[in-house]
Amino acid sequence: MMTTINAFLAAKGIYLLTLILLSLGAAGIIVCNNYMKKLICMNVMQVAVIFFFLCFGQKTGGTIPVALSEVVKASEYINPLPHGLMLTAIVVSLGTTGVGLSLLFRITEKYGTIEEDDLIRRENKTKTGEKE
Amino acid sequence: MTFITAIEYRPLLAVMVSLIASGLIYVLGEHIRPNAREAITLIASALKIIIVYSMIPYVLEGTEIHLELFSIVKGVSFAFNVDPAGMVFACVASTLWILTSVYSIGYMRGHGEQNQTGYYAAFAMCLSAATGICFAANLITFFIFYEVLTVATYPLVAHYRDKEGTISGRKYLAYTLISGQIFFAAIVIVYAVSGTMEFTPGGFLTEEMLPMPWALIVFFMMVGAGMVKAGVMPLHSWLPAAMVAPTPVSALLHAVAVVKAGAFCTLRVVLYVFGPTLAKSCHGADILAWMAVFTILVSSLIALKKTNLKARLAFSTVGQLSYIVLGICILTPFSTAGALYHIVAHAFMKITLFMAAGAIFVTTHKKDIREMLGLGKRMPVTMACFTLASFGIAGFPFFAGFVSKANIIFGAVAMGKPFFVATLIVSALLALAYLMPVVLIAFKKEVENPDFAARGEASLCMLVPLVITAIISIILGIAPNIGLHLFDFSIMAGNSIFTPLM
Amino acid sequence: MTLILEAILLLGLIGITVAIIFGKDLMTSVVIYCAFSFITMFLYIVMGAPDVAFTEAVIGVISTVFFIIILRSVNRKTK
Amino acid sequence: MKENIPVLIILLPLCSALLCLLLTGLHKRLGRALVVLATAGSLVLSVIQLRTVITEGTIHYAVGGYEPPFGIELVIDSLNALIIVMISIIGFLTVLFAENFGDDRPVVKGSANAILALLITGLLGMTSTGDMFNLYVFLEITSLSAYCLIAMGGSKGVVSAYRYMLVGTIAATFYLLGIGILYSATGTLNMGDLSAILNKGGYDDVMLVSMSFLIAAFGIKMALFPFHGWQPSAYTHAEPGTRPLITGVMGKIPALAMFRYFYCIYGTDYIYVKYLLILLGVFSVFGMLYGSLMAMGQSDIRKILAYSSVAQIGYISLGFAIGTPVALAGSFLHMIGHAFMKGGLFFCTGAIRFKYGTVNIDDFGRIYKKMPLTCGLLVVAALSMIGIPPTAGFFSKWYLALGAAGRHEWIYIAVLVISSLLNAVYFFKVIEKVFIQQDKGLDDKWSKGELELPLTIILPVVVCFIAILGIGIFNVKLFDILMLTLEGVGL
Amino acid sequence: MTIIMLIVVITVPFIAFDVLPAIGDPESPPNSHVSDYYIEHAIDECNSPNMVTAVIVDYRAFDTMFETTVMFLAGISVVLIMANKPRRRIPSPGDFKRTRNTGGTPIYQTINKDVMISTIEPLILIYAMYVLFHGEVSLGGGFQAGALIGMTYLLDVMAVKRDKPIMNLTKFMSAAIAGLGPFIYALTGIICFIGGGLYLQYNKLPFNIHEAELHSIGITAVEIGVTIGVAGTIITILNALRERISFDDDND
Repeated sequence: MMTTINAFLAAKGIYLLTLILLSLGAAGIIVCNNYMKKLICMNVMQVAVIFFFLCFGQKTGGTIPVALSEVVKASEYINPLPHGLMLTAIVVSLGTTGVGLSLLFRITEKYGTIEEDDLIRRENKTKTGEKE
Repeated sequence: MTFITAIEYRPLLAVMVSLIASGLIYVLGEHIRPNAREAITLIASALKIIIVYSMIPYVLEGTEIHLELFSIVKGVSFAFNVDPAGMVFACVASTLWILTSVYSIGYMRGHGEQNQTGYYAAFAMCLSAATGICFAANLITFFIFYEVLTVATYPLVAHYRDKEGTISGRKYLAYTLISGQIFFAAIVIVYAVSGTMEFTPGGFLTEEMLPMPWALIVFFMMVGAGMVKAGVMPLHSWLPAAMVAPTPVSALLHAVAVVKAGAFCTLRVVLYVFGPTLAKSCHGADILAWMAVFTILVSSLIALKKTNLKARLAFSTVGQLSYIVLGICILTPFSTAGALYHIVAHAFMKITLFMAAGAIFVTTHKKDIREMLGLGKRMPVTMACFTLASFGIAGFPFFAGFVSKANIIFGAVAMGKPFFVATLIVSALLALAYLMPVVLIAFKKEVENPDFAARGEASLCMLVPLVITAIISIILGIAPNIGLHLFDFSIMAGNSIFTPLM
Repeated sequence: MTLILEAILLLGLIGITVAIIFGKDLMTSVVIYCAFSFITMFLYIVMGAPDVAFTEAVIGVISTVFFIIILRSVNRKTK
Repeated sequence: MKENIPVLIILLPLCSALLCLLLTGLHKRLGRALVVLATAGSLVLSVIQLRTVITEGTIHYAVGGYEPPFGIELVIDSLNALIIVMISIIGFLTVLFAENFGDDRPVVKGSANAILALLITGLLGMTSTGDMFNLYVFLEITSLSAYCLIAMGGSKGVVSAYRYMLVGTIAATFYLLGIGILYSATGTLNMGDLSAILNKGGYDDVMLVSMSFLIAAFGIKMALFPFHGWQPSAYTHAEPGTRPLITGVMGKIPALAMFRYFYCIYGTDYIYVKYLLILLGVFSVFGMLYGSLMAMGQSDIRKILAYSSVAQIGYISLGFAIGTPVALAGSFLHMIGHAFMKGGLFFCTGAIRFKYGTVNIDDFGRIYKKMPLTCGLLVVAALSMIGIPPTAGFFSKWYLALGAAGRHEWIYIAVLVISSLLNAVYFFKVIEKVFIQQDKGLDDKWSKGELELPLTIILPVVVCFIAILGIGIFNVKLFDILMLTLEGVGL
Repeated sequence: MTIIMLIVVITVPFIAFDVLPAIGDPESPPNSHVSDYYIEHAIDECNSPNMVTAVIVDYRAFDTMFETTVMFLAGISVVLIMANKPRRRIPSPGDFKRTRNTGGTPIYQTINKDVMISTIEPLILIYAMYVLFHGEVSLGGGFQAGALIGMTYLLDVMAVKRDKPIMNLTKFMSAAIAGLGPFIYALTGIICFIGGGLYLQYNKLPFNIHEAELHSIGITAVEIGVTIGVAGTIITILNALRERISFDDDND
């Protein structure tokens, strides 16, 4: 029983869950009406793709990639490459979040709302008096 | 210095002269006096005449003047090639440019027109493009100049910047750009199937390259561009609409460059790309000939009904241009020579008519034929020239029109097409029917029109070119070969195409 | 065994995401998102990526603070 | 030093951006001067690099001295080198041009220049890198700076930037997903190595799945038809000084990256290639028609140009969909030509806005009398967009059509023709307004000096004018350079 | 509905095609092709037992440089976006005002300043230094250290009244400093040119010591750059946000 579950998870299960998380994030960006939520969903999506990378970096029986002795065997350590890549990805996501939040603030300041439908209504109202 | 003296560079020089003039006029035009600006035009046109004429002896000898500059697209160079057919058109265009320029100066000043700088610049650009069309050695070079001509004519058509001008400008663009783009697609197909684009007398396409339905489609895709510019029905309607432009522009459109470029395009496509054999076997030439016949008859009938003088002349042009197309499509050496010579003949005759119409408009502000009663009293010289040119259009013997029409008729007879012969004769009568009333009204003796009591011709600038063209059109009728050997060129072109097939 | 733990944590994350999407109060969403970060960090450790987890821990805090700063000027309620 | 040119080209704008704020703090104009110098230096180096590549062949630069696939590698072939020159030129011109716009506080000026330089860095990096993940990092640099520059264009710009950011992040995530799949199947991140492994065979499914994500990702970034939603408003409201770079170049580089994946990495041997090509072809065809049709209905010149970009990107991806070397060369010629056309048109728009403060074409009546130079460029660029010879646009269209004819894709030729006619409709509308409509009598906001505009605006305008005609007339030279790379690529 | 559709669209390809390796398989391509090289050579080539550090600041140092640049870019983006002078708001709904006065005790009053400033902050800073300088042997590295320093600043701002933190940096200054970090990084790479190396080739640094030591020096220099960049950026973003929004409610 346990081994079947394990095998299923290893082959498909974890990937499936990660991808569902990713699609939830993407869907959140599309269906949410609130810009703040869209931003949070964007973060969720990025986290999901980080999981995706880390998933196939795992190694059964491997330890964390800090060398314990001078002589190392590759099979003893978890693959460090996805970790390196994902560190970069996390940093990028923080940067994007920061920019997104400041944009969000400007939107609130100008339109007084961060709901998409309200915003579109107000945008249309001010079409004529636009100042670039 | 070899650049100036070497014979190969002459076609390039001929193109560049007016191109540089155009640039100079556009850049300097607003900053220098009008006299200086027009001097540029005149100097350039004189230079162009010299350059073009200087090539005549070489072409007569049969020397190939061939210039390959650089590859314009991969595998095809930007090349000029001076052959008799191109020479005919080039001579006409360059000769008429200087006359039109002189006339324009008189007309524009007499009329106090706006935007003269743009006008002269665009005019020079058109001539550049027309010369390029004459001397282009391959389809892509040809197409480049063809499109430049399209774009450069647009500001001329929309010259008055008013609603009417805008609309006719749009109409012009719609017709020419659409046909131009289709032409482009056809060139691509031709290049893809044949791997060459050099104009060859007798054509380079064969039936193996383009099987039957494709051949006909591509034929009309290519000829369509020529048909639009040459105003073959049903693609003619931009031409009468373009009448809103000033008269020198009409002269340019109808006589010097634009519609002739269309006719020339048809010539190149039918005889130099497809060749008589393929054009015949795919039935393209036949269909086109019948369309030309239809155009000749219908446009003459329409012209009968028009009371605006310029509109009447415009429909006359539509009909006359179809003579050229018909001559090409009969596919005999005689008719081809006749068609080419008709480019010359029609140019001189029609430009006389237009210049006369313009002179009348500038001096008396009359456009409608019915108001011209007794005009002959006031402007006898103008009206005399008008009369001469009318005879020419109708194809009277000893006028330029006769020579070309006779040749086309010979060709039609040789091919055994009695209906074409009949058409040509009927249309000559119709031409008389729509042009003679103008003459008759103008010279009607019994009526005294108070408007035209005093004698008063247009300014000399306008009158002189008018008289010159009228005289030339008679001279060309009596001695077709005089001076420039244009008739010889036409015959040479016809022979070069058909001799290999004999 | 780790895989099952991962699966459970991932399911938790999915639940949180659904809660964020359908929540009515932005403050709640942001606070839940903080929890999301925390679970994520835990998950990274389970996956054997302590460096990433460390980073996520720090970033989780910082981005939550950013969110809350912005939230003060935004209407908390949402449809 | 010569071997370090590829990395120096990227480093110069980067370092100038990093130091820009500090120097702006010391003196107001110092930071900007540095950015101008750095972009100029990068331009010079890129030309040198192009010459080197043509004579000596592809450059491989292993950053850090680690041989690929272990380290990051920069690969400069003739195609890249050419595109890098293009980016450097437009980047340099835009840096000059941007001087005239935006407010004058040192914080704003300094950061804006820094961000512009970073955008150039990102674009250069995306072009030259040979590593999948490195491409992602550069993609993010490009996108983040673009978000910011778009957001600077006023309150509508902020909203457009926010929407672009959400969509752009989806694209970046999809890109990560795509390369994640590739990495998981092959274990490498280096493009050359990846290509070698994939072409051993047996990776058809991997290629299909990853390519669908990559098409979506790059499609969003380059505003390919069904993914173009963010583009019109973003291009419209971007900061006016930097718009030429954003509109002219930013959409092209993802297209180049897509080409890399499609042809250089995946090759054309796997079984799904023809479906993907058809998919791409459908996208391009609809994009060309849709973009042109939408542009016809607009009266704001920025919107017209933005929608026309949707159509023009269609031309580029059409070349990819045809896939023969000639068509690909046509695509890249169009990429280079269009950068100058669209950049040039936005230089014109910016100049008119600078002088008269309007972007509505109904106000453009007869401005050709007051700004002959700008209007000259406007006309030439518009003709080039339509594809009238001898401008650049005609020749790229020629190669595209030739490629299509070579593969008997007649429908693509028909669409090319229709699309150029639609282009003609709205560009002649603009030309008509400029030349024919009555003068609105707007007041001139800049009437100092003899010239019609400040020198920093005139220079870009003149360069674009020359470039459009030059690329047109001497297209065979570019074609030959492109063919050095494209010869064996494609169908 | 959209949610379900998206889930289906994204997940189906993975179920339909068997493209991903099994998790935890040591022989799978991602775990064997390139990464084995990193694991086996990290110590002797880079002198860095922490393989992740070796990967990010040595093998793939170019990536990390631009990652730091992204942080800097985010910082100045926020500055730039927030630098626009507030314009008239188009609508004036009451809700905007209402939400600002959410009430409650200001944060700085709930925190024991003495403990905060004299105990916690120094501890965090020391830990940050540890993380920074021992990034190559243990967990962490420049990025984490920078983030920790940024957090210290954050705590400091929270603890004392606004406008009076210990290091009172303007957003302009902090952004300029944030730019210095990546610049140090880039400069480290450029110095390698002098020794005749390629960009970021640490063993060609122009110092006359053992190669492995050179790698340590290079890594440390780079980590310092990353730290400065990240710390500067976080401070910049905080400052920029703070300038426009009342961080505490002390103006009431």
